[in-house]
Amino acid sequence: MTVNPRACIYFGLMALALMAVGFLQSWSLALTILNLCLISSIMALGLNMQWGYAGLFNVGVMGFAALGGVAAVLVSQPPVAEAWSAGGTDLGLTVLALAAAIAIIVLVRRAMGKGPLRTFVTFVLAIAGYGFVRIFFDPASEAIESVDPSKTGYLGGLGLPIILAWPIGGLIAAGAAWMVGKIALGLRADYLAIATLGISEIVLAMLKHEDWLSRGVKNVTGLSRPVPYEIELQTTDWFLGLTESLGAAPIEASSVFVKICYALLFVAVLGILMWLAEKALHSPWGRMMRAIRDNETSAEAMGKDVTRRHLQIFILGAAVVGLAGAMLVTLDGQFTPGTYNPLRYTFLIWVMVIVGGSGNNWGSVLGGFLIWFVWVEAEPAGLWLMDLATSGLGESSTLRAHLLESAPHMRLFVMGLILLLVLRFSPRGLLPAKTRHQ
Amino acid sequence: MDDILNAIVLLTNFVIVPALAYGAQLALGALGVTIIFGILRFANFAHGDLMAFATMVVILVTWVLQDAGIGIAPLPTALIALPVGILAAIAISLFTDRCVYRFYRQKKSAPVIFVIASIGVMFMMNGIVRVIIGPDDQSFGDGARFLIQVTQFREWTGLKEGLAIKMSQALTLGVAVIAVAALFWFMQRTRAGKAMRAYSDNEDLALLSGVNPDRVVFYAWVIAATLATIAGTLYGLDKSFKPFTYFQLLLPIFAAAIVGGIGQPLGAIVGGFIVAFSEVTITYAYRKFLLYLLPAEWVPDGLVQFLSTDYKFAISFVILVVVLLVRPTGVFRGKVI
Amino acid sequence: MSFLIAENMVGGYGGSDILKGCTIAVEKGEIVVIVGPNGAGKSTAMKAVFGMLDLREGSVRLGEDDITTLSPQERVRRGMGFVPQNNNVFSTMTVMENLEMGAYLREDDWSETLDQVFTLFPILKEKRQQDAGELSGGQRQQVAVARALMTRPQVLMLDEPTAGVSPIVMDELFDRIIEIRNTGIAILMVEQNAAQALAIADRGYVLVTGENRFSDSGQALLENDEVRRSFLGG
Amino acid sequence: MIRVENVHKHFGGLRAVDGATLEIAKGSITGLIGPNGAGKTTLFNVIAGMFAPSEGRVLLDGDDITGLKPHELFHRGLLRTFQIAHEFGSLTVIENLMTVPANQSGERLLDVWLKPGQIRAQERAIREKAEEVVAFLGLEAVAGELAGNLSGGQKKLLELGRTMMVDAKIVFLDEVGAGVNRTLLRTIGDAILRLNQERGYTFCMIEHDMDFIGRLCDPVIVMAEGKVLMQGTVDEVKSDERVIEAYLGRGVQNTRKVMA
Amino acid sequence: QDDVKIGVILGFTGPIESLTPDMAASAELAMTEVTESGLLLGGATVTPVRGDSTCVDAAAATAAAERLITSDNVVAIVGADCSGVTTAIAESVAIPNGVVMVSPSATSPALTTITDNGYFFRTAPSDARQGEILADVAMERGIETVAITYTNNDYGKGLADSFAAAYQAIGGTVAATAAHEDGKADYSAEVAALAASGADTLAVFGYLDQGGKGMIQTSLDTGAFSSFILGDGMIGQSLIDNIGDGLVGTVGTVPGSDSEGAASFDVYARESGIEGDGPYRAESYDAAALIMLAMQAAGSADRAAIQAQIMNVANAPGEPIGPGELARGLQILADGGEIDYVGATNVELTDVGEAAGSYKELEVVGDSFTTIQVR
Ligand SMILES: Nc1ncnc2c1ncn2[C@@H]1O[C@H](COP(=O)(O)OP(=O)(O)OP(=O)(O)O)[C@@H](O)[C@H]1O
Ligand SMILES: Nc1ncnc2c1ncn2[C@@H]1O[C@H](COP(=O)(O)OP(=O)(O)OP(=O)(O)O)[C@@H](O)[C@H]1O
Ligand SMILES: [Mg+2]
Ligand SMILES: [Mg+2]
Repeated sequence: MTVNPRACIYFGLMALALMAVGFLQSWSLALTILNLCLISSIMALGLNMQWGYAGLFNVGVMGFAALGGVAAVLVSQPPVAEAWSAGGTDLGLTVLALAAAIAIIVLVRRAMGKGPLRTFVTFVLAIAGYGFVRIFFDPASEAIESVDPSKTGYLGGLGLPIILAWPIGGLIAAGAAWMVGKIALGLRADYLAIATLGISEIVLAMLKHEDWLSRGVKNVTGLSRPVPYEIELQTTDWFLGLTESLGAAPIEASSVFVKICYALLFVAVLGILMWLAEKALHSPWGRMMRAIRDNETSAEAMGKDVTRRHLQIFILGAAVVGLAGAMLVTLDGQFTPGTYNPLRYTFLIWVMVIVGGSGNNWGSVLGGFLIWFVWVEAEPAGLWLMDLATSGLGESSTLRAHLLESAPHMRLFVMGLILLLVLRFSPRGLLPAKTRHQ
Repeated sequence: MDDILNAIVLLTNFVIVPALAYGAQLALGALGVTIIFGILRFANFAHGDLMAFATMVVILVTWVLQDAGIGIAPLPTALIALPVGILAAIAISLFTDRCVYRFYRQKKSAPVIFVIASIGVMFMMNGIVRVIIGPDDQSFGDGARFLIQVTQFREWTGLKEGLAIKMSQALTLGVAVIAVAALFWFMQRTRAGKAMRAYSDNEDLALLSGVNPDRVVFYAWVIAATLATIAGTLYGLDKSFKPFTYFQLLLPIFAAAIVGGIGQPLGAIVGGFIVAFSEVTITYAYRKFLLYLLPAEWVPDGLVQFLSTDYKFAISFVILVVVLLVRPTGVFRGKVI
Repeated sequence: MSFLIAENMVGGYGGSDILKGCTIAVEKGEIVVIVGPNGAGKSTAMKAVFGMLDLREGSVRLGEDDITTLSPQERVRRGMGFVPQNNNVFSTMTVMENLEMGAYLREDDWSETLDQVFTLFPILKEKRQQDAGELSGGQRQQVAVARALMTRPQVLMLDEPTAGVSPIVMDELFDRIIEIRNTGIAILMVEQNAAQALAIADRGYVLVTGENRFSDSGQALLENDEVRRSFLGG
Repeated sequence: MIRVENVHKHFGGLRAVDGATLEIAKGSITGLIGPNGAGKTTLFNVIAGMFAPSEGRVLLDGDDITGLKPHELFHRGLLRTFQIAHEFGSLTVIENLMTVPANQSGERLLDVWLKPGQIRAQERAIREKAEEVVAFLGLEAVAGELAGNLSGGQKKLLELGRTMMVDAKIVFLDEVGAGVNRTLLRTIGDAILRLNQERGYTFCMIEHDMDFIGRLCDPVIVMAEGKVLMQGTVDEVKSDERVIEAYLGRGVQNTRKVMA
Repeated sequence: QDDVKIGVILGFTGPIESLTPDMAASAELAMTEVTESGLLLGGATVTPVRGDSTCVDAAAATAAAERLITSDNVVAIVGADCSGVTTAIAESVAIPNGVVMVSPSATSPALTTITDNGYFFRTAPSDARQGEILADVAMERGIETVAITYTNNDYGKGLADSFAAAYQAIGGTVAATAAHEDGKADYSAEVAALAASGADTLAVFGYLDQGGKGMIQTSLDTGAFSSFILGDGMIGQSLIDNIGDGLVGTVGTVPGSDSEGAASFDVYARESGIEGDGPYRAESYDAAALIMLAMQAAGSADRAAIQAQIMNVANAPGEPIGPGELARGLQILADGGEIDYVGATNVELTDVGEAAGSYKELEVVGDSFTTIQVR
């Protein structure tokens, strides 16, 4: 692989921008931004696999990110013993009932020949099965949710180290992607888009309303961390010794230290993913994926199993997004279903991929960095711009007051402006996918 | 007999009228999206914010008119302000096209680039609207609010159940029907309409037939902006104006456009009603309805609700997905990006 | 001085030049055929003449006017018609609507032209309510030519009009082209069915790697051994 | 080798293929001709698994292959080209060809990550093969060009080239000749003959150029209005009144037609 | 030190963007008041620095907080608003950096038990109590069956849960419950489902310029419900202005007291163009006031010093200080005296640093909310 000078320049500029934040604002802020840039990059990488490699128009990024996020709760929170004893039996029965219902449906379907009758019977059985499962499920969820609802009211998790939630979050998202893919991948471009959008809304509705599982909108806060707590560091001897020898203030140093720990973890994950992704993209596999994206009919005629390949890449991409979702929840220290909205978790990620240059892994990483950076820094920048623009109006002008008041909304404006500018001057993204033109 | 009438009125009041009105609102929005999609071939994410922008202008003008005491009671004053809003929406649409989209058109960029550009426009318009009128709720409706009111209806008919029809609901429905008919006629029958369809089908070949692309693009934006203004204003009259809600409206609008078959005006209308009716009928609790029709002991204790309203959006999307699986390009064979 | 003349065209698609100074001219009431190997730049030259490609050098003149910088739709207005090689029908519009689009700029009554077109391609009359995208390959080709005929041009440019059409239709098409020529229209055509095409051509060009290799009367080219061997498969 | 039994394919009310029955013998080069819209391409699509037939079945070496997916048929050695070229537009010509061979271990992700050596060796072999094909088709000049930028005829050649990348049993060619320079078409014809004789490929080709058909094909099947009109040698077909009426026309006698 | 910066982190963009400008203005009103008095730390000025919590995006909110704390060097924070982002900021920025946060509006019960090292305070009471009070109000008015709708977040859900539990405990019937999402286009489905339950009264726990308003509007339009019970997020003049007569007889509760405090804050705020009776405005003012008074009591703008003094100035003993009287409070503290800040909401912090909370019972009479009694 050759080094792309353009990439070096952009990444260099990005590093400079983060350093500028470090010097002008604070290092702690720079690291906060960096950490989220890293997570955004991973999410963008996942989406890029689906769109950039295979042309799958997935507008359900949010759903997969949320599924990854819920893994953090399910893995790391301590189990709630009372809830298990209150609803555990019924929940077990629910699982059995569900298994039985599915088994019956499968058996009946096997026994019957293809045709409208089979579809109809399946439909009826599915509805009956739904009713049957709810006989056990309703009391279970009710019992669980009534266990001290303001503090728990859910089953809790496995009480394992939260870092395990990352791969598990990826797996959960992959499982969901498998199901979604089985249903929806037959649809074409924009229809797949609306289907995935819808499915992500469904996932979110479930996370918001199935309180027994995730506490729903009551949120789970105070998740455990894979890195030390600042407060503890501030009273730990070796750390105090360290700060003293460096001549740094312990409070600031502790928050910088924690963020560096996170950053190292994230960089490791991103590094591994990038290695795998780059290898894959520049292999015959990547070539096949591009061929499929270009022309499905023809790829099919050339012996490529398009459906399976689409499913494969859809699952892989979703797993990466799920992984990033779990990482994000870990960093936030809380799982709040209300957070997830398409603007932030789907469109913004799309912007990252496109601005970075779809089809190019490095582009996605760059896009993740740049767009997150702008998203955060647009707020003060908007204020500053507004201040500048209205400085001629005089201190007491009501117009100026009104405009300054609305300055936060300039964030959106600035974001849009930057997006349009990048797109204008580099329509295929900052780092366009290499098309080996001679 | 009374029971049956009561049951019908109940269903009409809580299911049919609201779903019709909501469906018509979605349909008007979806028409605008579908026009841009059909002709310029991209999903315009800025449409919701275009609606917000246009409505904002209408509101500002309405306020001025209201202050001056000009009105057309019982119809809302906003209707007089509508033309100004339409002009403003057209102006800003053409302006963005000029500054943003035209460039990509000339470069023949991929549709997704347009989509992303429209997200950029969406962000910017989002900001502008909030800076000018603020993020708050604004009410600007006046004139008669109801065509039929619940209490009036009960008095007239002597039934236990009431029926309400709002002026804004009736207006929306009427306008939606007229708009789609006019659009259909325009696209299928007029020269300009045919030119637009030709352009959307095969741009190069349209040039070779002498179609002036600038003209087509101009018409497309004029129509889309007009529809956006009408949709936004009627929606604002019925509910209230708030920029954030207009942005949120985008999702069901897109769903409606796509389920109907994107690029198809008639599809947008049908899609709007499918989304609206699925939301309302599936989450409606039929207990009271059944109580009128069945002996009390036959009616189950629960609310007789297929699904909780919590899953309202989920269910409308499930229906969408099912429709798409059965008819992969929407009800009226839509286009593919 | 020819009616349509594109002189010394140099240009391409951004990368290296495809056209390297080729010249093409056609007179009113004349059929000119361009032949050449695949990738020689024949289609590119046609696009350049029609203004769908920016030329770095050279000029295009129609009658007395220099039209080098005019847009394609402006050239249509001036009486030029073109059938491209690919993507030459409106696939989501019906056959009838395709033909109507051909007559888009015409103010006069075009029902007579329509009748002529239908006699030429009877299958199209049968399928006039079907979407052009659902037609067979050869039927599409017929729609494409018919659409261009509907414009009633002064110069008609055809890029491989007979690719994929059956022999009987091809013969009729050539007959028809001769008739059109006889009404005083200039016809410029790229063909791979070169033997048949040159047979009806008044003049022919052999284009190789973006340059004119031979230009002569159709008959002379057909009789030229080198041309036959290298380009006409004979 | 291939047997098509009473195949129907209807689009709405339109009977594109309307009860076609035919057989393609092993080792033959069978021509398929017929007026525009006769249903030739549709029949190809049914055989190659793009469409399920409305009725009827297709047998390959005695196995029922009706309803199999195109990629499954590919693995059974059934290849096809498209009338309207279906290149991979953002891949180069060489890459287009290199994509074709089946069972490349480089197309399995785990191998990509774990067995780079094996893949490199395979790639080298495939690339050599692809370069051979490129040279044969005279596409050297554009080997590194994106296939989407090729000229119409070049795309056609690429379409043919793809079938040469693997060892096929039977190849369906849908108008490879349309838009291809006649001199080159002769060379292509030679190649088809060579593949047929040396490697035992069976071909079935749709073509409108009767000279080309005449040089290569025996037998020739004529379709019209979705049905098989007749089957015979080229000369039989050429002299059949019905075929002349519906397809060939009398243009052969036309005064314009100076060339023999 | 003559310029002190205080952060104001609220959701200026996002779902509650229409509530926040007046909240911020109220907090800044207190700051202006203090600056103009010239008494803080011997003449220091106070400058607000705003940050956008977006209400929902924890990542953006922490970044904004990080900027305020580590770059702008604010000494304390008024905020945040929504419980989710508040927790995120507290846990990953404010507490680690030892910065006091006083939230005017995060009412989730979960915040009571957060491990805050004593750095997190709130001037709004936890929702748990309001539910009980509203249940009593309803029952006393003879309402025995209600349908409930709540905004689908931790605030709405928490309040709805506590109301339902308390209401059923004293013999009421909850006929149906349905959540509503804020900022959506249409609420007919929710209203229709709730109406079918047969209840006449709808309890609405939402926001007055969000879905809550939409629910009431739709209910009245279709004649589904004729009377309403409102949570604190629904109380405000604009609701009546927008909806009109239909609301007459509606009851609700809002944190606060009938002290002259609330009334005088309203008057005082209106002078500066703020509708003082809107949700969380008084709480915002009090939050800012508490921080500055604590600063004065500590005699320094040091972050830790402020934290140590908040409780002291908020609670008795000491001279009671109302809204608009900050100058007097500052003076007393400067002279070495003690104060008990009462403020606009009768501030009294429990030992975990949150408002103990008295509630006003309100009823719509004519075209405004009228206080019936304080509980
Ligand atoms: N997808 C489709 N939908 C509807 N009709 C179709 C479709 N595809 C083909 N047809 C119709 O089926 C008939 C046969 O088409 P087909 O493409 O098989 O013809 P063909 O024999 O290959 O002709 P040609 O020589 O012109 O390529 C035509 O009349 C065409 O209009
Ligand atoms: N859009 C494009 N971008 C870049 N290169 C192109 C493009 N279109 C054609 N080319 C290149 O230009 C050269 C000439 O193409 P052109 O289509 O003019 O050939 P042609 O003579 O018409 O061939 P054919 O007979 O096969 O249609 C080819 O080598 C082709 O690769
Ligand atoms: Mg060509
Ligand atoms: Mg065909």
